Amino acid sequence: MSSGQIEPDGNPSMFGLVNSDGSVRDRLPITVEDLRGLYADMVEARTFDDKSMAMQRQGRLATYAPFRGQEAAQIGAAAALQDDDWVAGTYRDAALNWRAGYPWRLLVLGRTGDERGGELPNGVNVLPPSITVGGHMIHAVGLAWAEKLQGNSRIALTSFGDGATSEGDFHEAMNFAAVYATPTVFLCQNNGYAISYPTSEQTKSKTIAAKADGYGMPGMRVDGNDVVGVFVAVREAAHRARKGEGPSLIEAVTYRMGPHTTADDPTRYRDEAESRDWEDRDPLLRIRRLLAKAGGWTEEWQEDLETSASQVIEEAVEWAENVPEPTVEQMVDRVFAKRPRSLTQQLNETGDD
Amino acid sequence: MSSGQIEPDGNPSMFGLVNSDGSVRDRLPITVEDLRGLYADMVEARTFDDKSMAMQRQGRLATYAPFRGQEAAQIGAAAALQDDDWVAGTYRDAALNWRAGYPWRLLVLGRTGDERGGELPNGVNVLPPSITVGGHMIHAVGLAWAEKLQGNSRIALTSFGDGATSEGDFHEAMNFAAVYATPTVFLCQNNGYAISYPTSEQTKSKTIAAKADGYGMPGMRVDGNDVVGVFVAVREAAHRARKGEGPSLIEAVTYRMGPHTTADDPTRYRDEAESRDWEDRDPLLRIRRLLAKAGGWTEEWQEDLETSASQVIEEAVEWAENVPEPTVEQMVDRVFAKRPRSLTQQLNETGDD
Amino acid sequence: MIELNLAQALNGALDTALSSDDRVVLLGEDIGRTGGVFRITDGLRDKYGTDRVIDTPVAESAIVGAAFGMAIAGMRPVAELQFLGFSYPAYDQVINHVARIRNRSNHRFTAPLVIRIPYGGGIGAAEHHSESTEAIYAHIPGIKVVVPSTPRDARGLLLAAIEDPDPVVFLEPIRLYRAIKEDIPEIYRVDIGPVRVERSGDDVTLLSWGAMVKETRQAASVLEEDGISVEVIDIRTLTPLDRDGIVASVEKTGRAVVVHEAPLTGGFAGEIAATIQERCLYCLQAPVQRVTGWDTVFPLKRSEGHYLPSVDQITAAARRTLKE
Amino acid sequence: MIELNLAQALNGALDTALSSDDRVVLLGEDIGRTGGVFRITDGLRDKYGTDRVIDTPVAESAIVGAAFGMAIAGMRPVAELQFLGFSYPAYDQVINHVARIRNRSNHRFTAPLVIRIPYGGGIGAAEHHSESTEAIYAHIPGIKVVVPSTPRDARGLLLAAIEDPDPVVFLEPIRLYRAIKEDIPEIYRVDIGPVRVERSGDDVTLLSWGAMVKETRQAASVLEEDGISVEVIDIRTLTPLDRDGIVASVEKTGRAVVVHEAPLTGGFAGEIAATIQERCLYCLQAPVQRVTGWDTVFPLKRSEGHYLPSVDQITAAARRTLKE
Ligand SMILES: Cc1ncc(C[n+]2csc(CCOP(=O)(O)OP(=O)(O)O)c2C)c(N)n1
Ligand SMILES: Cc1ncc(C[n+]2csc(CCOP(=O)(O)OP(=O)(O)O)c2C)c(N)n1
Ligand SMILES: [Mg+2]
Ligand SMILES: [Mg+2]
Repeated sequence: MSSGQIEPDGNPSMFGLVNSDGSVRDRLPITVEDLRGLYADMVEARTFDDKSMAMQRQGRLATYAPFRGQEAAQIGAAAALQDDDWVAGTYRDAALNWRAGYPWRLLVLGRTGDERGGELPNGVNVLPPSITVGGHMIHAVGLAWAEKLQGNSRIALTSFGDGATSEGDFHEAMNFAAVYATPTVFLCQNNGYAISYPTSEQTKSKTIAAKADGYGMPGMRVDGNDVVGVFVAVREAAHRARKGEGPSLIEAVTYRMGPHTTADDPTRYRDEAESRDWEDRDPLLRIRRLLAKAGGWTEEWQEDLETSASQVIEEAVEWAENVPEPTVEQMVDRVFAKRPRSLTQQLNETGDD
Repeated sequence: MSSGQIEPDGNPSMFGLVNSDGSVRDRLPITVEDLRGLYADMVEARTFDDKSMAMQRQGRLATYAPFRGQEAAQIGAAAALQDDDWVAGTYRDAALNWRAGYPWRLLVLGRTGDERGGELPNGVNVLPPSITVGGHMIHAVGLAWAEKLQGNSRIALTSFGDGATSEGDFHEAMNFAAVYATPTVFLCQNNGYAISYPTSEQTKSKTIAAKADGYGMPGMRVDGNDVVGVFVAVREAAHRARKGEGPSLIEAVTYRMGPHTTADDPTRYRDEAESRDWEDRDPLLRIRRLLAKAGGWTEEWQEDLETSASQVIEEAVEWAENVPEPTVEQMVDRVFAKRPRSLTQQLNETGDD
Repeated sequence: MIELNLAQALNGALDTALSSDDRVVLLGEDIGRTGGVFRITDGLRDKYGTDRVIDTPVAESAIVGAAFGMAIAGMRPVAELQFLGFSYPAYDQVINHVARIRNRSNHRFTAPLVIRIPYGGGIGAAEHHSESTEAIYAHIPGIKVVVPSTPRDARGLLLAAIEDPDPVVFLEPIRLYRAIKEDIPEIYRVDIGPVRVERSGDDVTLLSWGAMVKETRQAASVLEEDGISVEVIDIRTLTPLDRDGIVASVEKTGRAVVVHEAPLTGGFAGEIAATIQERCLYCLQAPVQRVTGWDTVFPLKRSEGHYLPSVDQITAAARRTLKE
Repeated sequence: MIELNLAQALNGALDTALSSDDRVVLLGEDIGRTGGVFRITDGLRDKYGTDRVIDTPVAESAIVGAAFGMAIAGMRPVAELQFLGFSYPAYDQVINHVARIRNRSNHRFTAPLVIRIPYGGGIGAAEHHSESTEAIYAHIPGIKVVVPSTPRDARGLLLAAIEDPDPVVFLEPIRLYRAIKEDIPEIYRVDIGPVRVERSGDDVTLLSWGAMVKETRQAASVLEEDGISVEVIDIRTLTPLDRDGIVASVEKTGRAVVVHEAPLTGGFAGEIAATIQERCLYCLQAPVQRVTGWDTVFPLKRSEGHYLPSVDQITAAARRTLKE
């Protein structure tokens, strides 16, 4: 079997600050305290991911798409945004969405198969995850464009996979963003696969970042397992966008350590050796290694983090599982602002049976 | 008003052999006789174009999309193909299609508003023009792919406009062609406008040729008003394709001298000065200048060419205008190989009225 | 009051919307410099500038997708797609996103946008320029589908659509753009929903919308000359469908003919005929007749006469219902 | 004879087609290495190689467009789109090119390809994975729309579709993939066109297709227990529609219930109900009933039970026709 990634790792042309072994390539532009914060967020996210996988196996969630291995890309990106910036991500972006303000409890509720999971608190400008591959990138262009036209400073970040770059909608979104210089950050989490189809076969371009050129847009390749690298890259792109300098494309090279979804069997398309290889590049591990060297990590702290994360997630799950069963009326009344008579008629008639 | 073209002309990075004034940049790789042939073809094409414009004004044709100014791009490209290669072009590609084997009479018939104009002779592998912008490029990928899978040496050329490169379908077609290394030549006739929208606003890429990089495909920019340059560029791309080296993108920089279609009014979006500018770069004029210098052009020959072209086109028109009125049965029987009973029922019932 | 044709009425409605609501922006191919291929946005770019009347690249999916994002962020975009036959690249955006964001977010995010699309045959156009595929939009829950047939309705419904809290697909009958003029009040809204009784009668109901209302109206006149009392209903809003309005008329007349130029099979006349027989089978004096286009590709100019439903076909269908 | 479920029957049909006809190629997302998300192409890549069973990038428009080109060049491509909810990016290719090339070229070029698409709800899937938008395909002249509900029909119709000279959209009911097993002959074709009378009866006709045939069948059993004689018709081919087959049954029973899980408005039941009242209004003892999904977005797992038509709803509708 071929390796999924185009150029898996260790590429000097790829931007990054923290190596797999926890060594740093350059002075870090953030404090140890901030780094501890990012690490704690990644631990919390992974706890959610593990819990979701377990719950799905118990039949308590519908299909679940795990992000294990992609925590750095997601947490690093979200941390670089401002509170009310727009985020339009995918089914795999629970960590990104959460860090941008999407409460765990609603993420769980959504995954139990309940539309109310998409009802975000006011002020949180994160779109409920889009399940179609490719369709949502242009939404971030429209969102950012509207903010620009209205003279606001909010920007929009859209996250998508390597697979999504094959869709025509990627092309149209990139072009519109560039042409109208909308304040949009395109974040591609290149995790090596579109379900079973390796990135190396999806395109003859050497990198995904290189695709930015064709749109007259800056493109950057970053080690997606380095939370600091991603943070810096996205912060820079967000800064450019906010200053009115237009969109950028960031390719975060990472790896999906788990299956595509709980319905997927990765042994059909990739070697265990490859997955094992990536374990050493685990985004949590490298920050732990770095923090340990800097004296910012201890066993006890880790235990604390895990305990409190578990508690937070358990509470979210408990909340979500106690949301009352949705009613027919709720289903019917979500279609339009005001229920049209035709739906009332359907309700009366089908209610009869 | 802004100028339509990204970089209108005289750009050293643009490939070309014959300049506007008829001087040559390099030794021409074709004989004077061949050049006379290409010139004669361009004269014939322009005669068709003029005649069609006139006929449309007389109400004898449905909307017509003139190619005046783009004869070199079209004739040069078609001349570089083999007889049974596939061609998938647009509503503006009558010259290309004709040079690839599509009889004038059928092109006229199609433009009178008759589907029978799309019934090409066997052996002519030109698809009837596609009217949707963007949708047909992938067809040339599928055609070429099938030839490759079946071990044949036929290739496919698809022609499209600058505007079409904004459609998602362009992206998907380029990517598929590159990924499967299909023997496809992508020929973009960048004529400065998508109806009223200038190329310079359609994309932030400096050139359309540069977009090839993002697909790992060679891209080349050629002076689209130089029939020899286009011929050489397409011949080279076709050669690569036939050898199994995959697809290429050629951007032929040209100018639509007339309106978008007979329904369009170009004064709404471009200066007359711009159009006048391009008159000196007329693709016919420069070859005439070159041939005149080389003693390959005379007034008498020009008259002969025009007379015989007029005759050929008149005959085609005469033929097309004498095709009997299409019947309801013909309309109904073109939907499927065998008329289904549901259509027979419709025929019986509506026939009653 | 001002006398306008349908195209002018639309232009005026857009002008009104742009001047009275800052959130309104127009976007689409060639709508700025040229005022659109049918000149519906003529003059608006000069008046409101390139930030409000936006020429776009040829990319329908992006036009709708960007408008969708703008709408979520609080604007009121009005997108134009050049012809209904070129709307399909955006179909995914419409059905999977525009129509669903309210449901997906349980009302937290909404997409109050309008997608204007010229449609219909009869102008001898090229392939893809003549079809009437309203049925594929009318089957999508979460959008409203509106089709005016008069200048008055065009203005009133377009303004209502722009103000509507939900997304509206607004189909404009090309061959009626400049067919008739009508006096129109300046301040004017037409509710999205109710059908319009264009003419009252007792013997048979003719139902239609958009472009075919013209032929339907003519058929009614022909029938009236023969002493037949005809009710003409302009459906106007395909969805949400005003079933009560339709049924009320057929309960009175006992006979119905539904007219559209889309192909028969799967066309929206099926929905209307099915509804009528559901609600008033016992009042029906004769089967509901459908007068439609053929189950063929919409033909090019020379065969258009074969394809489009004629006044004769409509009167013949009405007479069939009366014979029984 | 070999006992297979619907998924296995499809896999076998593809195997047969690949082995007996060199022109057949399969292409789609994840169909090679994984055998597709539903494993319908399982094992075929290993058996026939990567030139015949082709994994593609995530690009539905290109999958259909490339298959279209291949078909014109003499191959017999069978494209898979992963879910009906992801087929819309390819809708433009289907309606504007696949369905039209025969017309556009007056028979000179044709596109004998099959587009296989899993569809339907009932599996508690994520958004876009459950819908039944067959009506938007059944309205397109120039393609055939086929929906099997049994392993036998699945095999027979898929082989017929691959051999058909015209393009076929082949919808596969997800929740029936592994629902029942059936004995199937090796050499077997089912004609595209005729409806299948699944059960003969005299009092009422239940009509359905694909996924809902199961509930329809169950409803028939419930009704039979009450002494009602039920005819069950599996439409199988939505277009071209076998109107005669439908009418023949309703002429006998005088009562009809049409069942589908797509939304009511603009759903294909409207076409069938309209046809029945057109052809046999005078034999109808009661209005044709439609039992359908709601005019809402197909809901997520927790509300699926609210949405999908139930056996009870079907029997209730049938009883309504009998009361009158
Ligand atoms: C339009 C569309 N086509 C197909 C699918 C099915 N599908 C779901 S995820 C996926 C692969 C996406 O890969 P990528 O973009 O790399 O994201 P990842 O899952 O790796 O995060 C596919 C094909 C879909 N959801 N939407
Ligand atoms: C999908 C689609 N959208 C819109 C149109 C309307 N339209 C016809 S030609 C055209 C401009 C195309 O420009 P370009 O690709 O540069 O080709 P040119 O006309 O300049 O040769 C447009 C928008 C169409 N035919 N198809
Ligand atoms: Mg991926
Ligand atoms: Mg152009």
